[in-house]
Amino acid sequence: MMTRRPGTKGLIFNEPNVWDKSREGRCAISLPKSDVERAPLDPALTGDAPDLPQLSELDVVRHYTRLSQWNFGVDSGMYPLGSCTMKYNPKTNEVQAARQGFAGAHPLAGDECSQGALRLMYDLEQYLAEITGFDAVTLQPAAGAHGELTGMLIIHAYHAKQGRQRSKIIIPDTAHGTNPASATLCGYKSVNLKSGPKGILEPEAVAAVMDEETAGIMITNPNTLGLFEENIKEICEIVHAKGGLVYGDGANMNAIMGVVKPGTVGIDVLHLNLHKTFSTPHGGGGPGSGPVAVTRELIPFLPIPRLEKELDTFKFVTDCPDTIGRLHTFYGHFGVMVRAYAYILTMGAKGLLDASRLAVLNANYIKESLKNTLNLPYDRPCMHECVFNDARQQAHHITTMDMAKRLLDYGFHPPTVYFPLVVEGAFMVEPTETESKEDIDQFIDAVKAIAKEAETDPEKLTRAPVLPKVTRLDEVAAARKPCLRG
Amino acid sequence: MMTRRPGTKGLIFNEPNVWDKSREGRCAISLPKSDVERAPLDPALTGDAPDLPQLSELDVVRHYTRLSQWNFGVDSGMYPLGSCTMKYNPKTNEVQAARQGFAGAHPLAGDECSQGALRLMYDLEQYLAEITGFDAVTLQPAAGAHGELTGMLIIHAYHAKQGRQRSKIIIPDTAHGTNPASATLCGYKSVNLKSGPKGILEPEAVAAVMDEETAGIMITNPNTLGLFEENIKEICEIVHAKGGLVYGDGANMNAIMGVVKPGTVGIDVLHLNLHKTFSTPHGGGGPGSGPVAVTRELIPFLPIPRLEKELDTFKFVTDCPDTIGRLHTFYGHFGVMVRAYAYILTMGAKGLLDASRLAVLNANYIKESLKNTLNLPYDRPCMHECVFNDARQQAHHITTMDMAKRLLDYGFHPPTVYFPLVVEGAFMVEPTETESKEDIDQFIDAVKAIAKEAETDPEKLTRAPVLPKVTRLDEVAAARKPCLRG
Amino acid sequence: MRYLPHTQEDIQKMLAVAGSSSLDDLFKTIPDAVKVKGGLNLPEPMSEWELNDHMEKLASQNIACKAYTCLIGAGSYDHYIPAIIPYLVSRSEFATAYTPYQPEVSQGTLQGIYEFQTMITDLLGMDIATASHYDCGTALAECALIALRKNRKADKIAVSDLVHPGHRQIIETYLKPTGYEMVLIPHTRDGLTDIAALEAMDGIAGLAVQSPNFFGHIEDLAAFKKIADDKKILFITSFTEALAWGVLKKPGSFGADLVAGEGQSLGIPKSFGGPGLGLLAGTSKLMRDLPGRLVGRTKDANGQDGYVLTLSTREQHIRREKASSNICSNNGLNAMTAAMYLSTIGKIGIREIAQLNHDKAIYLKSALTGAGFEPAFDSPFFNEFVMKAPRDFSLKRADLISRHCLFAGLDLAPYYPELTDHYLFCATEKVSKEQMDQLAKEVA
Amino acid sequence: MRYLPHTQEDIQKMLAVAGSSSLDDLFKTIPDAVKVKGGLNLPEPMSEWELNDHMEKLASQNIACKAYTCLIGAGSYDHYIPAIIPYLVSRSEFATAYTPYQPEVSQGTLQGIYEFQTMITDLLGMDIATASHYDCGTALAECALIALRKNRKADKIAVSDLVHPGHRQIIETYLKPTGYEMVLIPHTRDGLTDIAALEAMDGIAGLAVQSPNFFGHIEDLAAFKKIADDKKILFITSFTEALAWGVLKKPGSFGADLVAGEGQSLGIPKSFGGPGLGLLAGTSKLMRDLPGRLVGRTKDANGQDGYVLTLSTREQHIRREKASSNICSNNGLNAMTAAMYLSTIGKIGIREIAQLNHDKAIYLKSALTGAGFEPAFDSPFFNEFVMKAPRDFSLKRADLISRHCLFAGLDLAPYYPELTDHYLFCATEKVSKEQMDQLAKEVA
Ligand SMILES: Cc1ncc(COP(=O)(O)O)c(C=O)c1O
Ligand SMILES: Cc1ncc(COP(=O)(O)O)c(C=O)c1O
Repeated sequence: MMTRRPGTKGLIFNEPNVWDKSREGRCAISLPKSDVERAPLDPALTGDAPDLPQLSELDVVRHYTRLSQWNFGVDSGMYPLGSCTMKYNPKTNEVQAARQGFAGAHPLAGDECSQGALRLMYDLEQYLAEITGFDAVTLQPAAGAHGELTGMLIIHAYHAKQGRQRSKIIIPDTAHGTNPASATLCGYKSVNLKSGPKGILEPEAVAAVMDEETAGIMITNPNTLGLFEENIKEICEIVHAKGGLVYGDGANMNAIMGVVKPGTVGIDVLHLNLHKTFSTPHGGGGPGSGPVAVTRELIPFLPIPRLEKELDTFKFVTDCPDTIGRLHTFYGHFGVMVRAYAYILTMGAKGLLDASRLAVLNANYIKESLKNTLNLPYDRPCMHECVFNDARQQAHHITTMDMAKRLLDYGFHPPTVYFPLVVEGAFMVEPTETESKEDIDQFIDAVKAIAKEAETDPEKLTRAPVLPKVTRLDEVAAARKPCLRG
Repeated sequence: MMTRRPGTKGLIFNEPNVWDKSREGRCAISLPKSDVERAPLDPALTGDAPDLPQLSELDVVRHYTRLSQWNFGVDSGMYPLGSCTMKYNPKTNEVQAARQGFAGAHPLAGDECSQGALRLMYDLEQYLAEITGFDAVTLQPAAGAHGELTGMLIIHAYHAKQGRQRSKIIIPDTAHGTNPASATLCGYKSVNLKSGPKGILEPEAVAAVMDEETAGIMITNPNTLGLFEENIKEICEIVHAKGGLVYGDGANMNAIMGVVKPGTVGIDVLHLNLHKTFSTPHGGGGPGSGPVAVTRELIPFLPIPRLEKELDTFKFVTDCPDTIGRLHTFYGHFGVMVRAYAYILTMGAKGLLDASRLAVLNANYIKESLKNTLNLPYDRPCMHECVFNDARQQAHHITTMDMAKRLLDYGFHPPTVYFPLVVEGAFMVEPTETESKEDIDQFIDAVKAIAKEAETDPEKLTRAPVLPKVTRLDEVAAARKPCLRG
Repeated sequence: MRYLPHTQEDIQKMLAVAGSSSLDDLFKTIPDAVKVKGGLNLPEPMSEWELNDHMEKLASQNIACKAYTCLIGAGSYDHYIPAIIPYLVSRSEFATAYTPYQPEVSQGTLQGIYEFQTMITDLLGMDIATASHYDCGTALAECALIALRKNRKADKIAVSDLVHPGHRQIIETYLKPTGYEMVLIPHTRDGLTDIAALEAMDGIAGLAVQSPNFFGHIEDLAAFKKIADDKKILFITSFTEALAWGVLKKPGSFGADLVAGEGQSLGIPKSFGGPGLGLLAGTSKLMRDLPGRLVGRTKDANGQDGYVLTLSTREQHIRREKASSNICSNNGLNAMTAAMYLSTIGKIGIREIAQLNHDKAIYLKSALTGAGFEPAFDSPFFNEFVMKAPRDFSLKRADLISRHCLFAGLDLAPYYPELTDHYLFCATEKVSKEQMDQLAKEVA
Repeated sequence: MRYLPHTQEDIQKMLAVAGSSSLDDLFKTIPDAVKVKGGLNLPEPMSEWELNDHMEKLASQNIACKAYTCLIGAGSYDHYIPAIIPYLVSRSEFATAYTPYQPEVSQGTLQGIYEFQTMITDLLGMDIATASHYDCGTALAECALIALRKNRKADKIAVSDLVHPGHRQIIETYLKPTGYEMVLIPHTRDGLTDIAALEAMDGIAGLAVQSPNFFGHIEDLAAFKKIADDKKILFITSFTEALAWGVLKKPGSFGADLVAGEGQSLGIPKSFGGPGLGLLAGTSKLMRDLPGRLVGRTKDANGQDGYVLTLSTREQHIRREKASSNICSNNGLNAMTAAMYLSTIGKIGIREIAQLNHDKAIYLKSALTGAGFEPAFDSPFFNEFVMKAPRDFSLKRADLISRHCLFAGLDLAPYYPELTDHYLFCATEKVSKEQMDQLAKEVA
């Protein structure tokens, strides 16, 4: 029973664009009667009302209910999207974030009237500092990339403070695209660094490029091959010796909570993705939250406002002469912080450690179970994810994309594909700890079955997916003649 | 665009029985640590823990998320189930019922500590009395059939009080099955009454069976053919003249809010279905609520506790010597009452009247649009629903059931089928007022297309449905060898 | 009106097709004499936000609007509800569906209820459970009717007077027009149903005992089974606290023929007493006598597993006046809720929660004893028990409510007039030692 | 741990396959020197109910835990949110999905965002809107960067000092490492951006004006457009109150090249300032310069309509260091929320709500004037305006908060030191005449 593939066909619904359902005169809201006089604006200032759709309440509800049914979420099934840590998003976190005292709080109500929010943020900073082994944390960045920018700005400000700005930054070939892009925003030129044959960075290679024009290095650890950068300490020393700083992309922190504290191994700045490691929902594209942790030396550069505790009272502080400034209109994504805070309190130290251990167990189990089926470019113990590719399927003219699309028919969200770039045709599987052995076994069976189909019935793959509402979409046409609005 | 049929295929998921996912040692709940000592019960009293499934929280969430996707609700699409009034269930009503002050209220907290709940119930009784034109209402019955039982018990108690019990009750052939079943529970023998050629009751027919052994008549008005019982006044007079009482099944009240007050036309007792007319969700089989309204003479018989107002305070009263007694452990389905109350306050008098008018408009529009496609046994202006049958399709060996199943493939919930019994192969369409003209037009197009298929491609119907997760189920086998548990 | 989609243009077009000149004209078949003159007299319609304010004001007139300590059970229990439950059950595919008359598009409801039936049979040790009833009281009344119908020679049903008073009243109401009679079995000084008294009874078609009973005590169901067998009558048990079966011996293990129960404890909010969840289980032998919906497993035309409503020849829509009951809509969504709750707590959780309830109740009893209360009885109980209170307690109790939002016990005098100054207490997993200590301190 | 499904048996079986002897052994590639010694120092794990209590206690330390009257805007607005919005957006198919990298199973998100883009272009009168940004401030900073990149000869961007202070700080932060400079355009005595001062500025790549500006005033965008054209620079406008466009002339109608906006007003809770919704719209000409995700319409292999993320060659995952921005995750679910909100209020509702905001603000201004406040400026405004308060107001204001949970205006002195005793007030559709009258009475 459990080994039956989850994917099957069902009845769902076509639904036109929301404006196609619009009819003049409908309105899905009932407004309170006004208790004050109408005060018309000067007609010179006013324009026509925007041409928004006009629907009844049921129309709106049905429209979005139907749309939702075309989507795949973690609650629908296994979502082993590498580098994305698609773990279960606890419902209780949603309840916490929706409390009137949080969701209804105005950001400018004043510290005194916001002590609950400030305490939560302060404590969350402490917890994240403890988990990462850093001295201080800012919660302001709105996502991972925003955290990277924050971190790079700190590094930039640090060098400026040292009296000499630098021009380059070392970016390993396994790095996520946001890393070089964030560095560019700070005016740094990216120096591409190849990983070694073991899939990790070699100290010598770092030493070869690190110089006094180089502001530092951006390291993701575990890296995007799912491998732990074993030489991290040495690398940090090399970079530090030349006056550089080490930026840590902590998007993969889910592998090492309670196992490694990046702040204690030489990393200077690290961002976290609360929407990965700390279970907040990804929302089909955010909002996330990308806190940044720093060592003591870098605290002066943190963005304002900073949070301080005095006796048992909390307050925002802005007079920080060396701060990089402000990165968000208010304090960042507070609603996301509430969820991550609730998660940490629910898990505790042991729970977080277990989460990392089981995330790594799940990934290694998949790696070992599938390495005879798919090519495994780096056959080494992995952390929370493992990266295969389509080398063996090429003989049958089957690509990673074909396998990914066929997985949809089997009822699984595909892994991340074609990333990291160092593995051609990468098929990057991150199961996360919240998947059970049974679901993982089903996934393994599915991949094996698909690999067999690749040999015996490749059309099943090249024609996939057949079950979802639409099949493969013409992305080339979409980009060539963009139609970005209805 | 809008005329494209809504039904299409999509990716959904197989899901085994919940116990098939169980593994020894899992638990989807975290319990607080006990702050008191363990106090073991006498082992003679204890047994093994029930063999409930053992799952993680994500397992539970995924299980029920997947199950939900196999279901069709009003939010999924048009649900023209005759006699069921599947109108939109406003989300705001759910918010109201979930308020801690309501959802958390203990029924035995005492009147003083429950004034909000009592006031709401009291006012709801008043509103329902106003809408139906009766003198008093009890909210205690838990569903329509429970309301019928309540009403019949009141009639029974009335006759008992008159000093002479009666033995029979007149039940029109159009009556819902719960009517005779409720009468039976009170010991009354059902006397079946044929409706006339116009689909409504004829006074002469009533007069012919009404006698002094007969406790009364149960009338549904509009009846289940969707026709208004035009002779209602006369019939009531006939029944009253013989000392009988008239029971009104108000399940179809959605047709006549603000148009007819049943309490003013001679009906003595009436039940309402809050889960039909008053927009509370049906929940895939309840919980509903079936308030009963009565004339002044019948107030003494209402169930206890009764609600009374004294100045601005509300209290439950139980010393009602003639009461039929209690029908629910506490006060009925309070949570459902909250939703209906919220609905009435949202609609107001004009809104309820408009709802009835538009429900009737929608039904007549469908009736006229489809009467050349399907046979319409009673071609008369209808109320909130209209009843076709498969007489024209029989030539092609196509039944109402076939058409119903094929409608699923088109993305519509089918109408009620094979009820009322007076129409062979009945196909009973109740669109409700919350369906838009566009959705109704799509439905009409679908029925027409299906009728054409019946002629040209009958297999499309006999093999239907093809889109849902399962196709026609073997109900005969299910009943012959019942498997009622896993 | 945001629920009504019709534009003026729609209305005109549709009237034209319908052959009516106006909306009023649609009602032309209704004689004028029957029509309402003037509009309905109802409050002005409220916007959603006016409604919110209004409802919150009403809700705040219930003490429950605040975090309160509930040491009352008596058929409605204050248990934790995991956050996943309201989320899942509010998914509109479940909430806005009708009774699954079209099984092909109702497999979610149907498999869910099938699993519910299965879990309830596990919980109670019975062969069959129905898809739900309104509440325990109405389910119990249906059980009484089954017993009476099965045993045509007898016209009485013996019911323990420690069955929930509300339930007994419901039975009475249901029996009144039938000519059947409910006879009460008195209770002993131990707060248990009097077996000897029952033995002496004649002409009864069945007997109904609640365990844990209204005083919270665990009845000796084996003894009642024996009497039922001796008398060749149906043995009916009932209960109001479903979590008791996490630790107690199941009613089925004692040979109950029918079990009626309240399932509100299984993830359903108290909601001022309803909607709760009527549970009804029976032996296979009684399958065709059971009232209400049953879901069964079957195959579809392609051989796939699926579920349908089954055995409907018992039911009103097929059998009409000959149906085994008039029930139609039941409490389906709450049955689904209970299934979700049982899947969530699982085998480990239910045992632990049940034990926790008992632990807390034992602690509360001893704390109250320490504060000058007298245990009224000495029988084993689950999470409810009766205490004789000191004279001044009723004032203190009112004070505890107004000052601490703490509801300390239910006054039993209205239900058992001889029990003046006696209170029925309940402790669940939600009450803390601190709260119980505070209570003891305040009332000492 | 309820989120972790692994039984001991599972772990053993899986370790065996993984070839590890223990869970610790899985981490053998990590040098010991790098490993944590001892566990993490975090609070003991809480059950769901301990968490509930704890969180409610925290939430209750925010004044917002009660129904409070919010007469502050300044970038975060107190608007009604219809109940359908949180229900729909919390459907897990939306909430628990990732960025739609696999379009075949993400059509819900994709069509929803495509509709969002369309509605935002309608709202603003622009050609293109992106799939969202973090907030208005970061979107505006990105606009400034676009202008600077497009106009290589200039290295300054002129920004009105009536752009939200937080946004100006963000621009500064973003520009600091780039060598570009932000120059402030001062404001006039009318509380409007000083056009003359701007005209005199040289070497600027673009100009950014907020309208309604931070004081709530409606700027003369046509005049700024003219200057931008004269100087051949990009014209950027921003706004914090999206509902203003229900009644005001759209920025696109004035020829804005780029518009950055805050969409929090569109159905998104204030949430202590975030997550809100950054809106970013541009002309077609700037299509390939826009940062962030864009959804486009296309066909699938069977010719069916569908949607995909498109033009990704602008983006970091393709272009890496040459990307137009580093943005990856954005505020997608809030964009979906805004789309739901806009579909709900519709063309009629947005006009009515916008007008209602203005009506209330006019009333509030006159009520405050009656109570001894002085209007600080005389320019037309939407729902915010500045008043000079009587001397004793700051004490009264604190008192209003503690006694009535009423937040009367934002003290402007921290933002504009010359404006001591000046307060920025905001009135939305949520504030009642009664509340405003009460305020006026209390402060008179
Ligand atoms: C390794 C890595 N770094 C950075 C990011 C960027 O995070 P965000 O999408 O929150 O900006 C991601 C997200 O995909 C990532 O996988
Ligand atoms: C006409 C009529 N009467 C009574 C009922 C019974 O109502 P309930 O299902 O709430 O018991 C129904 C419900 O289907 C009905 O349609």
